[in-house]
Amino acid sequence: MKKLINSPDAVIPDALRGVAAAHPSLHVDLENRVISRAQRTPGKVGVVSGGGSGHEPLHGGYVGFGMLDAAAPGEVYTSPVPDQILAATQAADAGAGVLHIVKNYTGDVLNFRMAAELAEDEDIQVVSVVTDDDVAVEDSTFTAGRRGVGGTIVAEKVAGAAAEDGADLETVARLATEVNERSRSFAIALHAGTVPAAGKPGFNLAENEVEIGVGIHGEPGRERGEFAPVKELVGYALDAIHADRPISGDVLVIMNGQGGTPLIELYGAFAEAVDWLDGHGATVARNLVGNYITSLDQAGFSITVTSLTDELVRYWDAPVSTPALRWGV
Amino acid sequence: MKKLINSPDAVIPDALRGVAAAHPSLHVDLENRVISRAQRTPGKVGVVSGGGSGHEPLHGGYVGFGMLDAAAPGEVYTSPVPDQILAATQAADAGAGVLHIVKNYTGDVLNFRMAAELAEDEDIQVVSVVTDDDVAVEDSTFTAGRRGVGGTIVAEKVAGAAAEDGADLETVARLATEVNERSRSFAIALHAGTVPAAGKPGFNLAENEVEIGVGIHGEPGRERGEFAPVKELVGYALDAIHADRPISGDVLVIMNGQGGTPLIELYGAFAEAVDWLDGHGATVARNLVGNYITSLDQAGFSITVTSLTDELVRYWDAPVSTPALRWGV
Amino acid sequence: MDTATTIAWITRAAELVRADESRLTALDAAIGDGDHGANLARGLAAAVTAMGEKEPESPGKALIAAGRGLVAKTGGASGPLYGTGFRRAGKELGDGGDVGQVGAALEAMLRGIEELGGATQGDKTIIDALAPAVVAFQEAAGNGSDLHAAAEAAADAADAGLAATVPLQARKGRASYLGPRSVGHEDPGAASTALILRALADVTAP
Amino acid sequence: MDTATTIAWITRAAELVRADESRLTALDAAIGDGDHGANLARGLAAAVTAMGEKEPESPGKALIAAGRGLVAKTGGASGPLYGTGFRRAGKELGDGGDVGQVGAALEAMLRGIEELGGATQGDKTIIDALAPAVVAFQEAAGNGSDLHAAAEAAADAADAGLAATVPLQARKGRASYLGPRSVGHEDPGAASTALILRALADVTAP
Ligand SMILES: Nc1ncnc2c1ncn2[C@@H]1O[C@H](COP(=O)(O)OP(=O)(O)O)[C@@H](O)[C@H]1O
Ligand SMILES: Nc1ncnc2c1ncn2[C@@H]1O[C@H](COP(=O)(O)OP(=O)(O)O)[C@@H](O)[C@H]1O
Ligand SMILES: [Mg+2]
Ligand SMILES: [Mg+2]
Ligand SMILES: [Mg+2]
Ligand SMILES: [Mg+2]
Repeated sequence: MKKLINSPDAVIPDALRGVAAAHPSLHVDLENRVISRAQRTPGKVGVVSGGGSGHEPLHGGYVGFGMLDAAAPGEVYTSPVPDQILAATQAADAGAGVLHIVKNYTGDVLNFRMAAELAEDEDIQVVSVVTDDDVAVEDSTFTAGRRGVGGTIVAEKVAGAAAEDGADLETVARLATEVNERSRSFAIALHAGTVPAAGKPGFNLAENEVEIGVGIHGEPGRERGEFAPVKELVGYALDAIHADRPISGDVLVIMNGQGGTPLIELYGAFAEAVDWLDGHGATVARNLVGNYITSLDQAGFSITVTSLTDELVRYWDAPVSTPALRWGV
Repeated sequence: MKKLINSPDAVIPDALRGVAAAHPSLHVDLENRVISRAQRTPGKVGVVSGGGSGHEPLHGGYVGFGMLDAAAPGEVYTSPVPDQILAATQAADAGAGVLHIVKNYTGDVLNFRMAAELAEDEDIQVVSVVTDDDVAVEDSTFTAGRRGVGGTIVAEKVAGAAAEDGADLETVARLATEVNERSRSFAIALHAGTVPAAGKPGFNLAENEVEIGVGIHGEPGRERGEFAPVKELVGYALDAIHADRPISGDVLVIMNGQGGTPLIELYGAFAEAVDWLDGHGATVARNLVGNYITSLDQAGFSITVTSLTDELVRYWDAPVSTPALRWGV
Repeated sequence: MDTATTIAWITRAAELVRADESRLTALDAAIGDGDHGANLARGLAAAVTAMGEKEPESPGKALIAAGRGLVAKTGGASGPLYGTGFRRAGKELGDGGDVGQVGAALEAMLRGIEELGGATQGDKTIIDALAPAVVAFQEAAGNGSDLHAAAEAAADAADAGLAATVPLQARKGRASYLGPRSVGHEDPGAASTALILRALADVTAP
Repeated sequence: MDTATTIAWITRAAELVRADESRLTALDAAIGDGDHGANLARGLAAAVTAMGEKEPESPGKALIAAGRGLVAKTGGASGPLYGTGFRRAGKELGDGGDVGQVGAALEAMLRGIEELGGATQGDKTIIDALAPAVVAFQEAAGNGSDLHAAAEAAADAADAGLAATVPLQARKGRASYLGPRSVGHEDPGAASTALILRALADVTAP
């Protein structure tokens, strides 16, 4: 599998050089591998996220006014390390404490936990919110728990807006938690992405197979299913979400591409989602259609549904200026 | 090849339904297949583009304040038809004439020419600017001429900003022409995209091959070359551009993905482009890194270099609010 | 040539193109963008519909309606070219007439396509099938052939013209981007032209 | 166990993991995300570097440095787990000592990993190799074995523990997402634990 890279080892540093050159409003610490805002707002709660790379624009693409203060990108599909998360936390700290938004994977959770301990040693107050919105995985004592996926973007946007607004750490954390509780996601893959170091697709699907409930690292979810028209695939995903937390009222929908699906297909998938939601009496009050949390060049979609409140809408609509999300400024 | 679609015939109408649902600020005429702004500004020059689908966000994603007034999306990789372009022209007409920005492909040129004649019958003044920035094709009397590719985005942005500013049709057309003259592009593909109706990749490359100078429909350009590190591929592309029109001074660079290349790889490619340009004494004054003119799920990149003037920078920086480009508002 | 025969011609052309859609697409995939079969099948279906919408008063009106249908639905390079060609042919054909007038209509089609597309023989396009077909048709007509015999001659000449596109390097249309790599393939537009002329021979058979 | 042996242990573990990197990665690709080999190879290389940076004063300090290197560079789930495990072992080991004290250090390692990760035996993780290894080591030490013999016993028990992960359904880590589909594969973390214990046996051989 050909990749547009210099070598598997160089993927992250090369990309970080590119991010630094492309976005003058960001500061990129190449040594520690941290993307942060070039300017800090004294007294503002810092919002930090991070995780394995390969999900771009998540998280580095969400650093900027109204959203994250810093992001710690790990190796491809591998969580960042504590020192790196500490450096991101320090870059985000402006005296009012720092929120860690952590996707629920054992590696991320453990590395962020160690980083939080290190940060406390440096007198930075840290609160962590773990996102786990992927309904494909049964949340039970028999698994590592649900995975954090697309809902994380909403948590980052809402928490970032609240922090920008001057909310305190407790409030910002409360909002991120609330978003997570109100968000559910489900993904289906048509074919696997390729990790540069592996050099071949992470799993193999036959011409008539799809991976139902796939994770953002190509982890399997529920089952291999039969390939079907997009209307049915989207219906399956929304049924799964609805069964877990009934969908009603005003919702935010993210029709997300996994990196290798053409935008024209995502719009078609979004049309089907809107039809399904209309049929279930829900209203798509806000939406994103595009590649927002990817799995390298994996083909497929994920859909995230967040049940909105007036407060969440207000924070969602608040100005944001990051490489990947930008409005109101 | 699995696609996230209902059927090959339904790709365009399904996507248009999705666009309509996703973007309340746009009006989608499903019957005529036209995407236009929901609101018209009386007395403003209209700016219209269009072409085959499969290149999203081009062109529909560039409809909105500060850029296009309407877009006419054809079938996948097939130019729109005259009646459709006429409908887009009528939707864009606010009494000050309409600019057609046409990528140089025989089909697009002929269909837009017929549409312009139909528009004139309806007393709408139309001026056409044909973009042809792809240096992979020799511009000669022995070909249909250079293809219009990434420079078209810059022409649409600049012309749209000038039109928003109240410039007259002649001025808007002059600016689009100037952008085209100052823009050059070159693309390399790692593997082909798949047209839904065809169901299989448009061309086949061996594990060690790349298509050098590929067009946005997977058309071959110069040669099949050997796969190489991104630094060399980017260098090849910039050498080709530089040989055609020496690069110097302040430039706008679009490091564009063809739809199936992970964003993290595009940032790495952009880093190499910046290095190359630094080494040649040019300054990257503005940039875009991402998927802006795609070829469905094709893997690879294209790079567009526009030599800037103060006037062009001003129009580039002017506020824009479209699904795919948004700043300043 | 009467109205019924004219409608039958286009209907038959639509059938032949639909039957060979995947061959045309494969030719276009080799040196173009792989949509010629789908484009023209869609366009000719629209042409047939356009002729059916209101009973055409004359053979000329039938062809003009067909041309409008082609322009309106084909897209791509071939839509405006064939559409313009048929409209020009229709204007020339008017109320129909003998084999000589059909020859003049075919020549008008050729001129229309040449003017719009700017291609000349040898550029590896529609013209390479259509130009020799028009010559053969007119020669046969001049020698006293009936409509069917002249159409057969034209269709054979178009087939030969198509075959002759194989060694050519394209200078117009998408295939021209290939430069020397366009050599060794039949031109898809020339192939569809050959089908359109074969359709005329089919429907004029006694 | 002296400082030199401790350093040799980690160095040998790094060698073994590097040599088996692709096997570990393949195991992780089957039921995880395919990075365990790369993660741990990177992490143990960093552990070796960390121990080399300033001459450790004691076996305990060496292991603490190794743990810090692992935490700093491994990433993933295994980095914090192994890193914490080695740091705890180092604290327990202190200035080194006899086979009993090494046994206590290994037990501290086990407890550290259990506390941080929350896994217990049977969850298809590192614990499934490490827990029986600690038992075997302590049993051997109790029976008067020397360090090498105890380490051999531990390594053999880890291998057995690894083999016993095959029929298990994962309840922790990424493999747990697979549910029943995680059955039938060796756990990658248990496999790397077996290598780490084999390294101890290797470097303590007379
Ligand atoms: N300038 C031209 N003059 C005549 N025929 C042309 C010209 N350009 C292209 N063609 C014909 O059009 C055919 C391709 O048609 P089609 O595939 O439908 O359109 P597109 O190239 O836009 O995809 C070519 O095979 C060629 O015969
Ligand atoms: N909670 C846990 N306790 C103990 N070991 C665990 C736990 N979670 C995962 N592991 C171990 O970690 C291994 C995977 O490590 P690695 O691939 O490096 O990390 P990641 O899963 O983050 O990619 C698993 O095979 C398992 O043995
Ligand atoms: Mg991992
Ligand atoms: Mg085409
Ligand atoms: Mg074509
Ligand atoms: Mg792993």
